Amino acid sequence: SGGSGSGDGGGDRPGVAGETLTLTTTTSTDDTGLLDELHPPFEGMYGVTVDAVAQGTGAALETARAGDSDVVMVHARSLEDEFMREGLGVNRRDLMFNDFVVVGPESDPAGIEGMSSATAAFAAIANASAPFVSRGDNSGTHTKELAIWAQSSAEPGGDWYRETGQGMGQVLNIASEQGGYTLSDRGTYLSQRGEVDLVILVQGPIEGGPDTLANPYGVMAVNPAVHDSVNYDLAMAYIGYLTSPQAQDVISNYEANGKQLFFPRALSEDPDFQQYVPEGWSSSEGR
Amino acid sequence: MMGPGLDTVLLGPLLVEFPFEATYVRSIISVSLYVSLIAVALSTLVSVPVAVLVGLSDFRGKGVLTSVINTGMGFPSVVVGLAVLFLVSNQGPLGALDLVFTKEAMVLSQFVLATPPVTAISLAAVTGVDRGVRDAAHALGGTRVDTALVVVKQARYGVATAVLAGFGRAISEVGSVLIVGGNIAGADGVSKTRTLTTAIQLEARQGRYGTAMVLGAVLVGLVLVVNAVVVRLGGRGVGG
Amino acid sequence: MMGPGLDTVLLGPLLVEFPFEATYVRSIISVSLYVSLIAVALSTLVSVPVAVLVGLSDFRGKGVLTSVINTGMGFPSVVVGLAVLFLVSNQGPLGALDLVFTKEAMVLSQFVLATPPVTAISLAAVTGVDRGVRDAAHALGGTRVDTALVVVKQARYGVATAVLAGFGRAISEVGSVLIVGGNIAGADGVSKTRTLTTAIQLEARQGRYGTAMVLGAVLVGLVLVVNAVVVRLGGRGVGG
Amino acid sequence: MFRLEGVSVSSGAETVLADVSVAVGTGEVLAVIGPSGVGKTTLLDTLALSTRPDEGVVRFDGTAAWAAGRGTRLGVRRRLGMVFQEANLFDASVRRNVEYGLRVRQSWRERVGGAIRGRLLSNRLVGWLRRLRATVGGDPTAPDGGSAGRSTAVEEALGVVGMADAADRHTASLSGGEAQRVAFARALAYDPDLLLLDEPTSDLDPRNTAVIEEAVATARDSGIGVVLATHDMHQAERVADRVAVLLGNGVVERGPTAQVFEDPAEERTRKFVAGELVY
Amino acid sequence: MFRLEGVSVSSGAETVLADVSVAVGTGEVLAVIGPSGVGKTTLLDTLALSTRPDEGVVRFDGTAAWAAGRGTRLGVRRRLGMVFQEANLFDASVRRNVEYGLRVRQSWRERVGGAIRGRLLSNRLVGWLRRLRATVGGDPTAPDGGSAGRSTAVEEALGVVGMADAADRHTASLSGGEAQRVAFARALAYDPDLLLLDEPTSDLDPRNTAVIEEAVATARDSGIGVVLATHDMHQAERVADRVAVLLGNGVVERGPTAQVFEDPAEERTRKFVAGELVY
Ligand SMILES: Nc1ncnc2c1ncn2[C@@H]1O[C@H](COP(=O)(O)OP(=O)(O)OP(=O)(O)O)[C@@H](O)[C@H]1O
Ligand SMILES: Nc1ncnc2c1ncn2[C@@H]1O[C@H](COP(=O)(O)OP(=O)(O)OP(=O)(O)O)[C@@H](O)[C@H]1O
Ligand SMILES: [Mg+2]
Ligand SMILES: [Mg+2]
Repeated sequence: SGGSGSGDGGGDRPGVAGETLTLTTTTSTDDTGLLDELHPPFEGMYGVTVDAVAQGTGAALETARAGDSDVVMVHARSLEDEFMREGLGVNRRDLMFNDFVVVGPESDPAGIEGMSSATAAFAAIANASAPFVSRGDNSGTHTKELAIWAQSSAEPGGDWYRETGQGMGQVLNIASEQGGYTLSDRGTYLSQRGEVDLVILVQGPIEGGPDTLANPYGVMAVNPAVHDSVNYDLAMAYIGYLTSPQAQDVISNYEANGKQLFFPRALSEDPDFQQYVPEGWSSSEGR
Repeated sequence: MMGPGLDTVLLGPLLVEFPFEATYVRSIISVSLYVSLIAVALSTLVSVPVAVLVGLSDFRGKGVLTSVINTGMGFPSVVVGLAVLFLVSNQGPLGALDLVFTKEAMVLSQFVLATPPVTAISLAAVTGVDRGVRDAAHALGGTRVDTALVVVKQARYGVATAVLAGFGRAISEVGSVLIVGGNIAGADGVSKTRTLTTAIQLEARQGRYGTAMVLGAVLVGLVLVVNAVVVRLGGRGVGG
Repeated sequence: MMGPGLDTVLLGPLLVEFPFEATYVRSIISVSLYVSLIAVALSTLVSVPVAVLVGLSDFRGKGVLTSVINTGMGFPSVVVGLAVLFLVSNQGPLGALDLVFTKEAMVLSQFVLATPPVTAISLAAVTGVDRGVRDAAHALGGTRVDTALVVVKQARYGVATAVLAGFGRAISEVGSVLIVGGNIAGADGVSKTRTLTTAIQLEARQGRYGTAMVLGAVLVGLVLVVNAVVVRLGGRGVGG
Repeated sequence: MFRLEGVSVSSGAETVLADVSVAVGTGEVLAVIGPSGVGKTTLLDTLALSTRPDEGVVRFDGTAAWAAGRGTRLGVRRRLGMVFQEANLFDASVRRNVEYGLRVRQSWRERVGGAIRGRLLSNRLVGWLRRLRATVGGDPTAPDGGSAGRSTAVEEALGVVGMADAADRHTASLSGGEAQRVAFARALAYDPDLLLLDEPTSDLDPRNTAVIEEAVATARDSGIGVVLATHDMHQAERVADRVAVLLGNGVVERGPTAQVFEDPAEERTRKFVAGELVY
Repeated sequence: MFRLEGVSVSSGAETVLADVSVAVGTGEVLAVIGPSGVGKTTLLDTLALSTRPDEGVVRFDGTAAWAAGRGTRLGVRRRLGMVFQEANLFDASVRRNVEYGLRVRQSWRERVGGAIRGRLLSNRLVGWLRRLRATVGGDPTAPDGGSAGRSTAVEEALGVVGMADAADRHTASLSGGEAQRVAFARALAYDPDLLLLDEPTSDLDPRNTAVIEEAVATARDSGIGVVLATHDMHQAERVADRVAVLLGNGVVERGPTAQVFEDPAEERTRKFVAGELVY
């Protein structure tokens, strides 16, 4: 394909040993500790180092856009698609998924417990003018939240709707302190369950909830044709590793507080797969 | 986060079309100034007397105390934020006052952060005041307060720098205000506890570096104005 | 994030069982100290001469320059981080040096943050030095450098406070090092660009407030030690 | 009557004064003479309650100052005027310096009022306030008490030392002698009961020295006690009623001026006065 | 030969010196007398190249100092010793103060070496370095050049003013007269060609005054030029070869000492010397 052989080290070196792969990812991915399980086998395999930089979704993509990282792992499908469309990414692969849950105070003033539709739950919260704490930061979670509001009959706004512009952990804290609802990824909620007075009121697909609450993670290499300084070969090797049975096993075995956090997706029977194709190329040459 | 402005295309790192409504920016500025100015005013009220007291007396352990005050200049803001959060959170000792995620809690944490630098720098300034002038203020019939006032006046340039350093620390700080304030803005774009720094951080996390820089420029401009006013007032004070 | 330590039950805000391996904490401390000390050393090398130069001369616009220096004390760290990021990023002017997400980039941003307070506070200290002493240093045959050395020596307490304020700012700062350093630690728990502050922020983000506070205590202890050493050295210097 | 009784003062390991007693009454000038570094300044500082003696009593009209409370000592200090060996002027205008003693003797109410009238308010605002005061029942033409009295005394004290024209100058711009004269005016302005003068004419030419000496004589005649530390033997002869000679760690000789200079009991005194003493 | 030629100096709006010319040769003492605030200190500052005159030339051995480069002026300043009206001592030990002039005249290499030997290195380390130097070919017993010479000169200068015992004291603990004597030693230590003395004995008793005056005479006899600003007419008579009288904005009278004091051309001079001049 178009960018082969333009990796950082060039082709004249015997191997990749000693090289560094820079990964930008979202804080929620890094915070779970999954990467610390995933990376050692890969690093051992090639004698390389993976530098994982946890940023906001937007910043992670922005860093990759500037060519300061070699590979990106995020969970914001619309932004990922845009990144690919602009020709900045190569070889986007579905990696894994978990799900979102709607959490709120045990007293549940809006009465949404057990609802099977997130949109209905949001509408009920809006109707009751019960406090709702929004990430407000264009993260994957925030994007999802806005999508749900858009589908629901209600308009977010007014005194009860608070934008915090913070990470998930902080938002859970604020919701807990203010007796409000929020949309959270399951992993962060589970790891913080002990410290906040919040319970799951609407489940995600993992526990039988609606598919709208699914949270898929993707991984993309930065296009070496745009930034010739990126370590493309190693990025591709990394993506290959992540989507291999070995890494997918690591993902399905990874638990926090006795709960599985992520569900592998790369080895499904119908793998989702996007490839960047330079403009003007015929689609048959894409692979 | 503000409806229409949001999707404005960024033209480049600094060549952005300003994507906010004026109310949003105005309300953020006013929260920033409110919190920082009140916190620094309180810090000054505490720090300058403490600096004078410590600076003018000799006692065992003065060196240790000075080290402790200086150490305060290195308090990590996140830790201060957490400590204040424990204090004001529902279960904390001040829980009943309902201060979590309010401007008042932010004032408290900024106060804790600004006080050490204001004290330490004032202390250095006060220590530099000529001993003879102190003696004169005392011997000519001054009370301890009179002497302290003379000393502060002699050290006014250093004390003003101390206050400005405290103000700089308070208004530029993001770690603690984020934690205790929560960076909350209403859906209508009116800031409740969002400051310029937390707004900048929010933009930066989203990779909207251009707008972050614009807000940063606003912040720096604001600080410049406050500094110019203080230097102006200080300059006038020299004659008196 | 270190495997086994992770699930350690937090007993309370400060009564935590320490959940880190010693290597992890040691490597974080060493990155923190490396970055802050080098940055402050560089700041001092730049700031003190500038402060002396500005402080000892009279020129039009000195007030404005002073205001600008003071304003630097209010630079928001996130903005400084972004600015440095633009500089060192792949496409930036220093892109060829490959500094993104390295300790060197962190030193650069800390340098930018520490320099204004060190300069402003040194300037205040130098300005307070008795005019007669300056004249003596000059009239007795000193070069400009000799005079500057005498002035700095007279103002040593203030200058030491300036350096400590810069160090405090550098080591407690989180916004810019996070952006330019990336808070990177290897899967083996060895920090590459993770500092105490970014580690604290990481813990706080995950709600592990207890461990955040423990790391905060380590940081404060470290600052205290550095301060005590400086005060000690400064104290010894008085006699000479 | 102001006195030191058996006072010992040390600085660091060194004993400066050992078992020193001196007394000065109202309307009397006591000169303290002695070589450089003997302890004249230390003695004056002890009288001014700036230095606390290791032993002995500092007594003012019968009250032991250090045994009494802080308030009593403040009261004592308020009866003192001091001119330091170095001018020790405040970094402010000459007027602010000379006002200082008067200002700190006013109540906070008077001081704030004076400050506002003097500095912050424009004339228009003052006029407005006057009218307001008149409306609520006061007399709008009444003088401003404190502030006006203050400025008269300040002008007078500056007039004595020939510095009346310099009231608005900043002290940093004064020559050595000018600074010394302002320091003298500062100590005089609030009409103290005891004047402590540490080499008050060391930087002055003959004419200005004479002016200061006249002022001292006038003060003495109006019942003020004066302690004058000086190395100028002629000056001591001219203005002092009594002389105390400090040598070593204490007073080796004391008595009426004429006696000490013309017929000293100690050979060392004679040598010192003649400039022959090698110590 | 050092001279001011038609020098005018103003500070702020005020003219302090207008069209003043004075000269002092080697081996000559010039006394500058005049009332408080007339401009004696300003004149000395101008000679010391600390104040740049608005008009006129400051000439050293024919070279106009302000027309020449910075390096030339540094060279000139290195030939000067100055005692200020206020002691202006550095906040350090007496020794460091008196060393200053010598230190700044050494090369950086010597200075760093001296500092290391004097302060940072323990004796053990010095011994070790000596042995090292011996091994690489030097002479281990050779004296340390700069540092040793420095300390001898310092001790000598302090000895002249009777302060040799005080070398290790900090200047903050000195009495007024002690500080003045150290300042004199500081100006003397590096053997200047021109000594500028601004009221150098104002805080000294007769005996110490005599010591300083003797030192001035000795300096003069060894070919050093001296400018002495003083308000002490007797001192001027005792030590000066020539006298310049400053009144108003300039020199109203100059000449050999005896002539100025005994037969002044100006009535004002006579009055000033007698302490009668009211200006
Ligand atoms: N920075 C300044 N600004 C304004 N006026 C000044 C400044 N420095 C000195 N002067 C004025 O210049 C004049 C001369 O001062 P100078 O110190 O030379 O006098 P002097 O002859 O040394 O007097 P003295 O015997 O009192 O020391 C004085 O009137 C003084 O007030
Ligand atoms: N802080 C101090 N530490 C140590 N010694 C001190 C201190 N202050 C004063 N001294 C010493 O005390 C002695 C007396 O000092 P003092 O100033 O009283 O002398 P003085 O008689 O006023 O001398 P002069 O005529 O020189 O002003 C001096 O030897 C001085 O060095
Ligand atoms: Mg004295
Ligand atoms: Mg003078």
